[in-house]
Amino acid sequence: MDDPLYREEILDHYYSSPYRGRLERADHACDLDNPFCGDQIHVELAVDGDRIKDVRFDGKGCVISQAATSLLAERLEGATVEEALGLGPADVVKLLGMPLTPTRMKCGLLGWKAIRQALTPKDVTA
Amino acid sequence: MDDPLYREEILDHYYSSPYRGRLERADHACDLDNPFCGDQIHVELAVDGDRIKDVRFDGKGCVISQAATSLLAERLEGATVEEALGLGPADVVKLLGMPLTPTRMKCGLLGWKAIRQALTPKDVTA
Amino acid sequence: MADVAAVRGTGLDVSRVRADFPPLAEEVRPGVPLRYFDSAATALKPAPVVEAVREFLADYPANVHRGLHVLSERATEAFEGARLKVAAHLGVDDPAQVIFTRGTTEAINLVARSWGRMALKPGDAIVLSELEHHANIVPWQMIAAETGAVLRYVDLTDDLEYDLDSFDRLFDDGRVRMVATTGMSNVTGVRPPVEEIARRARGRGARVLIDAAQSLAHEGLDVVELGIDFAAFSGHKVFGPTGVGVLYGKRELLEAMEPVLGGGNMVLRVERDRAVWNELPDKFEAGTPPIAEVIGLGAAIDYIESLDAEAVARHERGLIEHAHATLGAVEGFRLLGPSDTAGKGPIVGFTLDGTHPHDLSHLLDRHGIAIRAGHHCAMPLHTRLGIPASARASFALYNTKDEIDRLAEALGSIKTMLRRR
Amino acid sequence: MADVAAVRGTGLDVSRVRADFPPLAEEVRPGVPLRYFDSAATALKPAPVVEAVREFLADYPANVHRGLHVLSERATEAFEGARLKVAAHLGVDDPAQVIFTRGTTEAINLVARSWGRMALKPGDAIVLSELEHHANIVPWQMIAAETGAVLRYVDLTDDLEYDLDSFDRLFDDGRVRMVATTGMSNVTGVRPPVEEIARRARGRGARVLIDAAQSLAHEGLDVVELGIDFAAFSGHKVFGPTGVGVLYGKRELLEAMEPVLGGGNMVLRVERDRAVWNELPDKFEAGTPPIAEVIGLGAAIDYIESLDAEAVARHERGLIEHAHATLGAVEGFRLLGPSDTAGKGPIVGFTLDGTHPHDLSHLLDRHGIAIRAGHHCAMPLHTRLGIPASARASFALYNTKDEIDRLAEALGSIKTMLRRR
Ligand SMILES: Cc1ncc(COP(=O)(O)O)c(C=O)c1O
Ligand SMILES: Cc1ncc(COP(=O)(O)O)c(C=O)c1O
Repeated sequence: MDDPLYREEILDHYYSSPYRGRLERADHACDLDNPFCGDQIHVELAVDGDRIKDVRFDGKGCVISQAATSLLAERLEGATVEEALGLGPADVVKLLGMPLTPTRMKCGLLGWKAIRQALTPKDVTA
Repeated sequence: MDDPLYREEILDHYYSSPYRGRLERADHACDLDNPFCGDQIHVELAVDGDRIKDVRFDGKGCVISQAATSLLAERLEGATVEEALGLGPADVVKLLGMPLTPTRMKCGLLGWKAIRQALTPKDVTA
Repeated sequence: MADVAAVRGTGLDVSRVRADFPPLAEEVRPGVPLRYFDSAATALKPAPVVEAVREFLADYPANVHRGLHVLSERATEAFEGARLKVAAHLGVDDPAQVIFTRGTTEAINLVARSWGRMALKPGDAIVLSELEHHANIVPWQMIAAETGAVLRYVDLTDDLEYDLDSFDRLFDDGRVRMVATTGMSNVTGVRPPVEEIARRARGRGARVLIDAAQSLAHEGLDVVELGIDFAAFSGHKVFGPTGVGVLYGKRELLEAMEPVLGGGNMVLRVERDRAVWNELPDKFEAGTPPIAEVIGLGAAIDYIESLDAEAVARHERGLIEHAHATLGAVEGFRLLGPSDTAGKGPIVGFTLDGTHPHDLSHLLDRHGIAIRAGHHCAMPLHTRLGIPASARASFALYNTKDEIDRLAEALGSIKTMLRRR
Repeated sequence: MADVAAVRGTGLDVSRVRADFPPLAEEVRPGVPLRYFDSAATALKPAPVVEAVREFLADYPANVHRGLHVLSERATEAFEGARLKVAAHLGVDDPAQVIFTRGTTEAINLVARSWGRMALKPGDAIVLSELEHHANIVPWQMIAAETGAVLRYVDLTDDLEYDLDSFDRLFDDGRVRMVATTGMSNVTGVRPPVEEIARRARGRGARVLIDAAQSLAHEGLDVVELGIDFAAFSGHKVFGPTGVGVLYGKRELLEAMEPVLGGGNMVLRVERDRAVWNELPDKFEAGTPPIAEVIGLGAAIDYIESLDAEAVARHERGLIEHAHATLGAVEGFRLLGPSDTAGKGPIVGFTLDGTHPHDLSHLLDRHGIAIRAGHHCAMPLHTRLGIPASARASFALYNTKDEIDRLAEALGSIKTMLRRR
């Protein structure tokens, strides 16, 4: 009955992500929550020029929402802002290594949305 | 494809009822209509003591509503008011000689309702 | 059936279509096959629609939205998949503009109440016509009474067609905020010129709602191309199940509008004394939606789209022309509305001299022929016609000219039978 | 199934009942049978309900009311027959007091809006509790905002039970006009003392509405004996189809209330600028009703009444007691609400330490086990509990103790699997 979505690697990202925590100085940050399951995510990014130097997150929620955020943080450290904004839901699924059902997608994309929102120039934010 | 409901006798009551018309002096009268099909009925009764002497009706509508009223008029001439008020939907069906579907029942009972209403003491009418 | 072969040539295999609708193969009484001319009241349901509903109820009857088990995921996928189908059918990219309701009636009420409360001020005018079904009259009367707005009716021509000159005059004082019109009269089949109506109304700053309850069973509706603000239709009249309908609305309007029903799913957050509304379309879909019904509607849209629309239109045009010719030849037959078939759909409203529509419908049933009799929820039209009731034979893609011939014959024989002796 | 034989002795043949619900014989994945513990979201549908819906759609899919052909007469008879069945089930003589809606949500909205507009003045109070589903909160918030009425919440005891002392205190100023309460919490299964609530509310001149959405799947509701003013429930939670629900109302109230939706059937007469309402129940049933769905609901009522109600209650009591004992033994399992099963229905709201309800539900699905996770449309209750979400296993007459054992095992293995390494 094991679910490959909940494999060792994902649980590691959930329980002991190296990206969990706060930055000394963040250039961008965003708080998001999903009222339907109570998941909360806080992300912070430090940017140097157009390059993402550091990502940290904090939050409470299900394995999927927290691990996906950690995987994204890992993926984005060292990437450009443009690259980060170019990532889509499919990339998050790829990082998780497993397809998500539509309902679970909402969990999986919470961190992605928060990062996107943090990096989006404020006057463009809807 | 003939329908026994629309037999000769019923059509006679529809086209040339001896009860169609007005009374010189009516003791009770009532106008009713069924907005759904536009059927209209006007009934008049002359009463002597507790006995119904004369019944007349007038109206426009389908064969069933008009013929049923005529049949009722025939049945009630000479009857007591009590007897008239004792008649129920089943008696109307018996007069028509054929069961009616629920929808047609509304046509069949228009005259019956009008007569009932005409004979019901006004302070009791709902 | 004489005309099946002929029609086949046009791209619609009517005998195959008929096989999809079980009642058409039935006898209503021994030896009396069904002739169904009551599709304007509700259309028959093709087998795939029945099966889609059955399958949901029997195999995966789970609630939608946020269920994490297999049954619920399957139900959610089928449910939201149907929304995509409806959106595509209406030419809409954004499925959040498709709101599921119980039917046309609820959809129009939603607009009248929610948009009306937001937009209408005393003296503002709502333009209707006497062609409208009560569903497109009474909700406007109710909101008019509440807001102080007034109703204005477009005149009809002598042929009972929408009079665009009269329409124009209603705008003289600049108070018209809404034009709500049927896409097809359910009594006469008359099709108001919705493109032109929409164009002129928009040009004068009025919103446009199309009641597509009748028209969508016969022709497509591209709400974006028409540039209309709202459209409403019912599942059961487009070969889908009962219990479901659709409201299309422009996003900017739907977003500005307040919800009408409160409850689960339409909220993001509920505190003791306040709630925060959810996004579209959920904001307008309080409570458990009609899940089986929405899925069935999706199957109905699939069914319609599986057919050659042009061929269906040609077939239906053939039916209405044949009906006008054949029924018109029956002694005492009086057609309601235009005799020219160009501006109308496959609906024949009529009276038969000396015969009450109720008797007619009752006696036609003895011939296995199903029509409607009454005011068809269009009393203002009947008031104008000066008759309390009429008879209506309405056709759909599964009817044949042969069946119409049977109707003409039956009318003749009933007329004889009811002749005053 | 170990307990089937035992239960048989009580008058409910559970294995026979199970055979009526097709999904219970299915595997959700090869080798993984379905264990359905999500009946509080929507109940599975027994074969006769599925068949009643299918039969209408396939064989006699006609519109009801005033159709004069065979199909329509048959549809009308089945439709109105279902109304009689519902009325009888609620202990009501007069079927006109049974209004068909889309569901509980629409039914409560109808009362809140129509009765509320008529009866509520600024400062009047509506009494709710934190046990309520959003369907019995948000409509009252909306009408309170419109009328200036206020909401008051009954306190819950530490066990999350309805506190009658707190209830009494809410009446001190004599401003309470309505008490709306659930018959059974959809999160914890807690059953407020509706008889006592109704008695006390009535004695103080307040109206009473019972949200029977959950309770009616488990126990009867005699609205006349209770003397309540309104009751609401949904077809889909009592083994019926989606798309249909019921509002019961006292005749004198329903007659005084204004309709909420305008359209066909709810009017006797429509003129250009005004309409005359129809009688009950039609006044509140605008448009084509959910015909297939009402007929299916009738079949569901027949199904419930075909079973021995006492035996069903005993079986369900056995289930909830077993669930409390078995699940309670799982490490980290925390029950929400009272541990005493006497005052509750067969619903287990819970959390599992260190496990998010969403992960739990997701992983239980791998075991074929269907539960719900989330706030269950009861945010105020979750706010009080200080948790954003919970897990819920809900049982119905077709569940077995054996299935509950599988749930307990699965919870244990998930706890192990998710253990921090
Ligand atoms: C207690 C309670 N009330 C109301 C509702 C709403 O019912 P529906 O969604 O069928 O309108 C539900 C179920 O969701 C419920 O559990
Ligand atoms: C033109 C028109 N509008 C609205 C309606 C109402 O549709 P429904 O009864 O499905 O809500 C109908 C059908 O009855 C109709 O023909």
